[in-house]
Amino acid sequence: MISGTVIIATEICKGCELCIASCPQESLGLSTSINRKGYRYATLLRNNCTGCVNCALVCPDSAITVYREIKSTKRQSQSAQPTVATQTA
Amino acid sequence: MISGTVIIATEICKGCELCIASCPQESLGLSTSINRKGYRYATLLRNNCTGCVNCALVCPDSAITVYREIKSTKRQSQSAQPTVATQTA
Amino acid sequence: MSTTMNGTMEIVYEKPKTLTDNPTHYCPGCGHGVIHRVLMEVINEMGIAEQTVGVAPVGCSVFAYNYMNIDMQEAAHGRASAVATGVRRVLPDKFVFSYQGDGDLAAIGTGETIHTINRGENILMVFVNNGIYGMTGGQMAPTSLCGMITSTTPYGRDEHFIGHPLKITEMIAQLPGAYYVARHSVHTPAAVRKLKKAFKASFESQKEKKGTCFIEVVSNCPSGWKMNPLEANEWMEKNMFPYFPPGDIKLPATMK
Amino acid sequence: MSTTMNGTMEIVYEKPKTLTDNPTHYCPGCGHGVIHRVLMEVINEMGIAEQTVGVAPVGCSVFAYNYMNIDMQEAAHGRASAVATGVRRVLPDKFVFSYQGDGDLAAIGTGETIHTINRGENILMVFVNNGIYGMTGGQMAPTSLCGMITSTTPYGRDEHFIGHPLKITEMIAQLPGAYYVARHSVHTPAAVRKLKKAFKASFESQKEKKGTCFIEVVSNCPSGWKMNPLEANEWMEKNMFPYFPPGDIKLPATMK
Amino acid sequence: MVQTQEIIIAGFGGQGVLSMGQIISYSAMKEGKEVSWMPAYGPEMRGGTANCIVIVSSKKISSPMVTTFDSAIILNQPSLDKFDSKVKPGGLLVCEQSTIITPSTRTDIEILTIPAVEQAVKMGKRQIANMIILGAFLERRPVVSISNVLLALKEVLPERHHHLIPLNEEALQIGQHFAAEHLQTV
Amino acid sequence: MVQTQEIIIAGFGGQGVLSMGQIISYSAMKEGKEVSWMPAYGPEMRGGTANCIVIVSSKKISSPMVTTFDSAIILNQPSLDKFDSKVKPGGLLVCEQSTIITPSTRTDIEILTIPAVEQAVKMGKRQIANMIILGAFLERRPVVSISNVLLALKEVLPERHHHLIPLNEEALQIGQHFAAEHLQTV
Amino acid sequence: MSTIIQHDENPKLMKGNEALAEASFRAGLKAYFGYPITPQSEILEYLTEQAPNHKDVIVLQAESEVASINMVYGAAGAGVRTMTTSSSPGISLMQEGISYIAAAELPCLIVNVQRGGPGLGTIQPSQGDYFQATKGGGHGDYHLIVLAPSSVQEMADFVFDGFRLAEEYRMPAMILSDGALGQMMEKVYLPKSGSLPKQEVEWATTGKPASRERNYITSLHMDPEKMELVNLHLQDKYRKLKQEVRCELINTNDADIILVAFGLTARICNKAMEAARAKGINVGVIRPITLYPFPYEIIASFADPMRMFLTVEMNAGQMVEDVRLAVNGKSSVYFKGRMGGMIPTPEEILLEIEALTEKQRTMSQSAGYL
Amino acid sequence: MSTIIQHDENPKLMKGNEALAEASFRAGLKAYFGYPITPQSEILEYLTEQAPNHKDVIVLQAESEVASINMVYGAAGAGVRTMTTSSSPGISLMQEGISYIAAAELPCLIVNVQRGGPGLGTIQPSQGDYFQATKGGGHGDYHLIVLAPSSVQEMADFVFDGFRLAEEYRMPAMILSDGALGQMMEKVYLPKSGSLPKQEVEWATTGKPASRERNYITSLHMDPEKMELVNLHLQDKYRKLKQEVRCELINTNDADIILVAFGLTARICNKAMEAARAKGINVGVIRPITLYPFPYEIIASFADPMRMFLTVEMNAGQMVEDVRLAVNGKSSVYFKGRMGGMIPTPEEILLEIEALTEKQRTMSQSAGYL
Ligand SMILES: Cc1ncc(C[n+]2csc(CCOP(=O)(O)OP(=O)(O)O)c2C)c(N)n1
Ligand SMILES: Cc1ncc(C[n+]2csc(CCOP(=O)(O)OP(=O)(O)O)c2C)c(N)n1
Ligand code: SF4
Ligand code: SF4
Ligand code: SF4
Ligand code: SF4
Ligand code: SF4
Ligand code: SF4
Ligand SMILES: [Mg+2]
Ligand SMILES: [Mg+2]
Repeated sequence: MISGTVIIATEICKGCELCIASCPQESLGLSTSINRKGYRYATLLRNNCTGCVNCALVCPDSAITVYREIKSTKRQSQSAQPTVATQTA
Repeated sequence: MISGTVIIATEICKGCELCIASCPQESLGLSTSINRKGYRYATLLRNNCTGCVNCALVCPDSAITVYREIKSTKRQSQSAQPTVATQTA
Repeated sequence: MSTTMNGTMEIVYEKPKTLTDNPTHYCPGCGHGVIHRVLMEVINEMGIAEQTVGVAPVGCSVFAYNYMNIDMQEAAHGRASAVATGVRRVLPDKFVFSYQGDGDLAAIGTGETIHTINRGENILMVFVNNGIYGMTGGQMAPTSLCGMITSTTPYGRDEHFIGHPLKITEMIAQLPGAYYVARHSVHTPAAVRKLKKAFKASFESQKEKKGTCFIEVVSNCPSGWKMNPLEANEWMEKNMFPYFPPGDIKLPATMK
Repeated sequence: MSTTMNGTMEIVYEKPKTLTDNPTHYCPGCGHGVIHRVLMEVINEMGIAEQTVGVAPVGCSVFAYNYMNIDMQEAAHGRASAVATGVRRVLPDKFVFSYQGDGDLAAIGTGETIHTINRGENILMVFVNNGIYGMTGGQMAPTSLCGMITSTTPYGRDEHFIGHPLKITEMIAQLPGAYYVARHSVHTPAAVRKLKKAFKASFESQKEKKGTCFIEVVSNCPSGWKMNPLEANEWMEKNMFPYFPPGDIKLPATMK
Repeated sequence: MVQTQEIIIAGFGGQGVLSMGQIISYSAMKEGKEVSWMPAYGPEMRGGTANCIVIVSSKKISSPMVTTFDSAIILNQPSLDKFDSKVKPGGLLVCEQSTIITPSTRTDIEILTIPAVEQAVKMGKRQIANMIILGAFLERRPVVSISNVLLALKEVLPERHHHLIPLNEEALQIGQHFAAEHLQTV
Repeated sequence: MVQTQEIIIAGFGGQGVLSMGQIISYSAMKEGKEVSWMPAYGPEMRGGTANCIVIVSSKKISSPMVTTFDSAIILNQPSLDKFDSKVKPGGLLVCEQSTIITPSTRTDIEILTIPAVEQAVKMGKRQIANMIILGAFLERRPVVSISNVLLALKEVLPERHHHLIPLNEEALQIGQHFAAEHLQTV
Repeated sequence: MSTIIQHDENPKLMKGNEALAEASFRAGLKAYFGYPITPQSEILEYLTEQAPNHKDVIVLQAESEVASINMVYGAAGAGVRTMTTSSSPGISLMQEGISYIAAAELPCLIVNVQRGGPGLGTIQPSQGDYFQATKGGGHGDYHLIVLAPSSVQEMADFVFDGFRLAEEYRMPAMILSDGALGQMMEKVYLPKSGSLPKQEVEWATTGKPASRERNYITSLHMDPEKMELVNLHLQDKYRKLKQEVRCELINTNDADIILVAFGLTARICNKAMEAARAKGINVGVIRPITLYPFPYEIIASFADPMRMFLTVEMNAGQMVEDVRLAVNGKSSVYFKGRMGGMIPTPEEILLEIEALTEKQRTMSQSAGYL
Repeated sequence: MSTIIQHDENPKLMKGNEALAEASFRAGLKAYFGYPITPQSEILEYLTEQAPNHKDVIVLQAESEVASINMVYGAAGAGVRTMTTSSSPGISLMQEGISYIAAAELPCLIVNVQRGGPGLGTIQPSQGDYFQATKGGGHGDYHLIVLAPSSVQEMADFVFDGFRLAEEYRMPAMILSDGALGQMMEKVYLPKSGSLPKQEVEWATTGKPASRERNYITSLHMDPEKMELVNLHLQDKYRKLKQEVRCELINTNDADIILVAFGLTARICNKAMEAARAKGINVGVIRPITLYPFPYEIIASFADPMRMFLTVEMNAGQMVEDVRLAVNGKSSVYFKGRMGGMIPTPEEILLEIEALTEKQRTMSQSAGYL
């Protein structure tokens, strides 16, 4: 399985949950805390993100950046985790 | 053949000739003289009018009144001529 | 006048009393006059003159109220159907019609036309399509044919520059609010008779609150087309009819 | 941001640089944001940002120019397509799009919409149909469904009183000036991908001066519908799609 | 002294009423005079009538629209009905004969009735009637010279119509003759 | 002397911000005072924020829109960011605790931070939080009496909701308590 | 001249827009046509909400303001009490229709809940459409009766006055309000139903009985002589309308400085006046209630070289021209305005007043030197 | 301030509408959008007729005036010289669009060939849209530069002036003409092409290069503080615009009676003045050429208790208010108007002058008694 991750701009996110519903991996959920706008924001709950981009496609606020592991030419699956997970834009 | 006639309001007529073109009997033509508006007006040229109403139907100025001989119950064709032919409205 | 007649003759056709005696200001041979008369004949014959309110447009027929011997309102350019909506809604049991040219109904009034019909306003809309702005001196109308020379398309309407003639009648026929939609003409006695039936059917359906009846009349504009009336009618048959073919466009089951 | 990343990861999706960094004023979950982004992605990917002029409407997307990082004009309510016509005609070789809501495009702007397309203006018209007037607080739009409760149809839209929802897209598809007409949505990743293709095809055809491309996007208005975004999308699929089915409505041969 | 002629020219569309006015105006402009030409416009023209007001003056012209006239050139009955009373006492009324059913009964103006259509038909070109009328008018009110009218025609007409100029000249002269004769007979 | 309270109430839509203002206004009207209630309207509300300005006075009210306030009742962070500086020196700021991330740092005003949501959840009805806040506010600025608020509720609420009035009363009292305690602890 | 309106005994707390809407039902409205626009959408919303209780009233959302005003034309021509409402940009779109209605002499009520312009502007309160309302934003010489409410109470009451005047003079009336008055809630004693008698509409198009000539509603008169007569008739009517002038005078008699303001701004001026009087400055307020007909004579009667006028408006200076025309050079006239949706504060008006007082003092001193 | 225009050596005989149309080509028009209406349709007709000779110019018949003005908005926003033309009812329909254009600071030229109103009215000449043009028929505080031609020559020349001013001040300009000026033929020396330099349009939306921030054209500013700043900026511009005031003075210095009139009416006043002077009455004429900015100061400089002003207009009295504002009570101001498409005659103006002279005589006599 390709391994990926997302970075969500938590201060941009409005907590609409559309990304959460669209994630085939059920990787996303709402934060328990709120951002300055008062919204609980989307956040990566699990490490099973495949970088499928679904969440980013449906995000109305362009709050999601998606990363995917670079496939070597031989298409070896490396499962290195990125050093960041959720970060404020 | 049913016999009829028409009375054309010569001062209303604008000489458009639409009635003339629509008369199956070719009964109508334009006058040689003009009315006060300056138009040569439509006039009954021959006595073969059947009272078919065609001319009146296409007249844009509602200038034509059509008369037809009253058919007796036995539908005898009487060819009495009306006393008027063309008259100013 | 009939009193001067020989007793053996009877009037088989005369101007309906729903037309006033005012001579029209229309050019010789102009279809507006026939359409006015046919409309007024139907209202006369149905005996509904006392219950009818008409709405005149801005266009050559702007003075319709001078000729139609019924209560009428003169609307702003393009707004006849909005005005008719106002009348219709507050006089729900009267007969209401609007009467508009192609510039009025299909250019400046497009929005009102579509929404009036979409609401299914229970009115008769008479749409006189002569492919030109008659009143203002022969400018291009939305329905001017491709290649047609008008005072604002002196080299012919160029559809690449300004688009094709608009078949608004076919467009509005799609709307659920349109109950009965047909295209007619008045260039022959037979055509006149058909139009009369269409008007009558429209008012009949209005009694039953069926929705909008929309009757396009493809008509001439001898002055704007720079032809004599007979040439104009011929040109119309030859050029307008292929693009705007007369016939029923939306015929309710009850009328079939 | 990617510089902070572990070297083994690459960005596979990020906000296009044709979007500014201004946070949108849209309600959570509102489709406008997605549609903006998809449009800007296409412009970004096609590398035409420098040659594109957009026209924003009056409606919730009135501030589109705050988010789209390209030259834009903000039009009066309903007139985006007239404004786009003005731009298009004087900048014949640029890319021009208009972006309008259903109230803007299909109510007050009906006339401009139809005539712009009838002229075949070589532009992309983006039509966001959320079945309501979002900006002004949830009043009935021409596309509000029968029975739909809005702030001006508090007992549900009554088609007998106010007419049926207007399928303007099907109407305008009839016009010769309409080159490519399709209905899309943005409620799933797949739908978003399709919409992106449609926008791309539209701009491609604009290069070749093919005429008007008209893309309706059936969208949500969580606030106006008084639902949360997920409910709204579900409601949309269940209620809007049967009446406004996504799909191609007029597909030029070259796109088949 | 300021010399001003205020002229109404009226008839049907197609009779050359508007161009008659333009010819006068153009010639007068060429003569260095002030001119204004004002047509009746819009739906007034429905029913085929046409008219224009021409003012020729040695001084700046104030209003191009006046309601009474020094001269009237009338080419049909409705126009006569409308403008007969608008000719100033002592003014001139030129009528085309064949189009008039009920002539003017005024006695305080000069009236010229010209069989222009008849003459034009004789000349083989019905459309030239307006030039005959014009000739007659200019005979009585020489606001511009005939030679300048001819020069004007040359400038205004497209090259391909220049062969018609002699015909126009003839028509103008016929009109002048009628007017001159008429003067003698009155 | 004229007594006037100019109050801003701000938060998200759905928190009962506007109705809180209406309850104050209605009660004040019933007490014979002059009142005005002015909501922020239109697209300002996009993004879910809502606010209203309430003025209660013993005299006619001139402008319903004021830009600085005697009191601010704040139910979310964006509203605090916006209105913190608009409270007049010596004024009152009432905040809902759980919605505030960065509290006000002003020292020239009285600040009350009420855990209204927490209390409301405890009471089993999250929506009642606004009444807790209102109770706290009225404890410190008794522009209307609690008993009149309850009477107002009876008139304003439809019959079928009257059973909620005791709950509202309880909420108001909880709010009053918090405010009173707070006063002692400060 | 005020219409004799009976009011409910108990006040309600209502938005200006809602009070106006409810009052229109009570005033016997028969047909409403309108299009949503902030800050007046509550009117249409209230009317649709309440429509089931008023089965004889048509409440129709039109496709645009252009359609609305022309539907009003149709309904008014059919002889019923009819109204449309909008806010600034929407009212601009109605200008052609309004000119037609005025020319065709149809009574109706138009409400403008003004917002900040020009263009799309803001949705905040403004008085930027004074010229449009009073001088004629449409083409040709016509006028509307223009009433300027300054409270929710007047938002309700002026519906009655507007309809009564419109029908009496057969011309359109306008309520020139603003976003603040429309949106704010205040105490209002609603006018009772039935206090406005039904109009005579023998001219209306309702179907021509054999017993009378046909009625027609038009504004077209191809013959300019005829059109001039129509205009003279209208001007005559406007002259008669002067008897309906309404104006509120507060503390004007001893005033050295008179504030002139309408609508919401007048309330703010009242407060500034009180503050000024508290400081010993003799300030009065004139509040024109009818902006057309404008109270020229009343204002003129206070004009005097020793007095100053300060006109305060939420615009760049519009009514101030009418104030200048009224005083005709006999007093100096100053202006204080806020724009684009900003509301002036009593404090800033007080500052202006103090500056004028200073000026007056210097002037009278220099007069002393003579 | 007049634009330095070079003219053809030889005059042409042209209709005002045609001269204006031809001049617009010569002034570098790039896009025209319009809709037919009498008495201005010749403009669109002339432009379409000549379009093949001007391949770089767009001449598009719009579906309505509303569409026209919004197309102009689009084209102006894209930085090109653009124009629309119409007559009174059509101009009313443009009011919303005009307010937007003014607020968005877009240069363009709008021509109103006025006809008699209100309503559908007549198609005869009128000056009934003075208020609309100068005070703002649309919503909010904005202004147009308004130029009033009085001859076919000026119909042509003012196209150049209009574009130049519009572009210099980034605001819409209007040529306020009338049916007579549009329809009549007169001698005209057409302005030569190329005398109007191309505008700088760094603000235009033509596609954003990477080198600059995006341009956007808007009139929306949700924040009223911001919208007020926009308004203050506009007002500032209008104040600067005063330097462009233009006005024709004829025999004013020794005049006991000054006629004030614009456009066609001013010509008629000149004739009346001549007739009056022939009778020994000292009459002068002031013809405001820019109606906005209005020549208040110039008129004020002639105000004096011994002098009378007579304003003559083809309306019910509109510019006369500005004349009154200018003289500010220092002279008495009278008005003579014709309406609905009627043109005043020099004779009737002379009668008014004589009546005023009589009044002056009695006044100075009674002054003698003191
Ligand atoms: C707002 C406005 N714009 C333009 C006009 C000018 N105008 C009068 S009638 C007309 C068009 C007439 O054409 P059409 O509707 O086809 O009617 P027809 O004369 O051909 O019967 C126009 C553009 C007007 N009166 N009002
Ligand atoms: C002339 C005019 N009329 C009305 C309005 C008020 N208005 C602003 S947006 C809007 C409708 C918005 O609905 P829609 O076009 O569907 O866009 P949405 O907000 O739903 O995206 C209206 C009626 C206006 N600004 N201008
Ligand atoms: S990229 Fe795909 S898998 Fe990863 S969070 Fe987004 S939707 Fe889920
Ligand atoms: S879709 Fe975007 S805005 Fe919505 S919750 Fe996910 S990240 Fe936040
Ligand atoms: S009634 Fe028939 S036959 Fe008689 S003239 Fe008319 S068309 Fe001819
Ligand atoms: S159709 Fe009528 S108007 Fe035409 S020529 Fe015949 S009678 Fe005359
Ligand atoms: S211009 Fe055309 S439409 Fe108008 S009356 Fe003449 S022929 Fe008929
Ligand atoms: S109101 Fe509706 S359309 Fe507007 S931003 Fe909110 S959800 Fe989107
Ligand atoms: Mg037509
Ligand atoms: Mg919408």
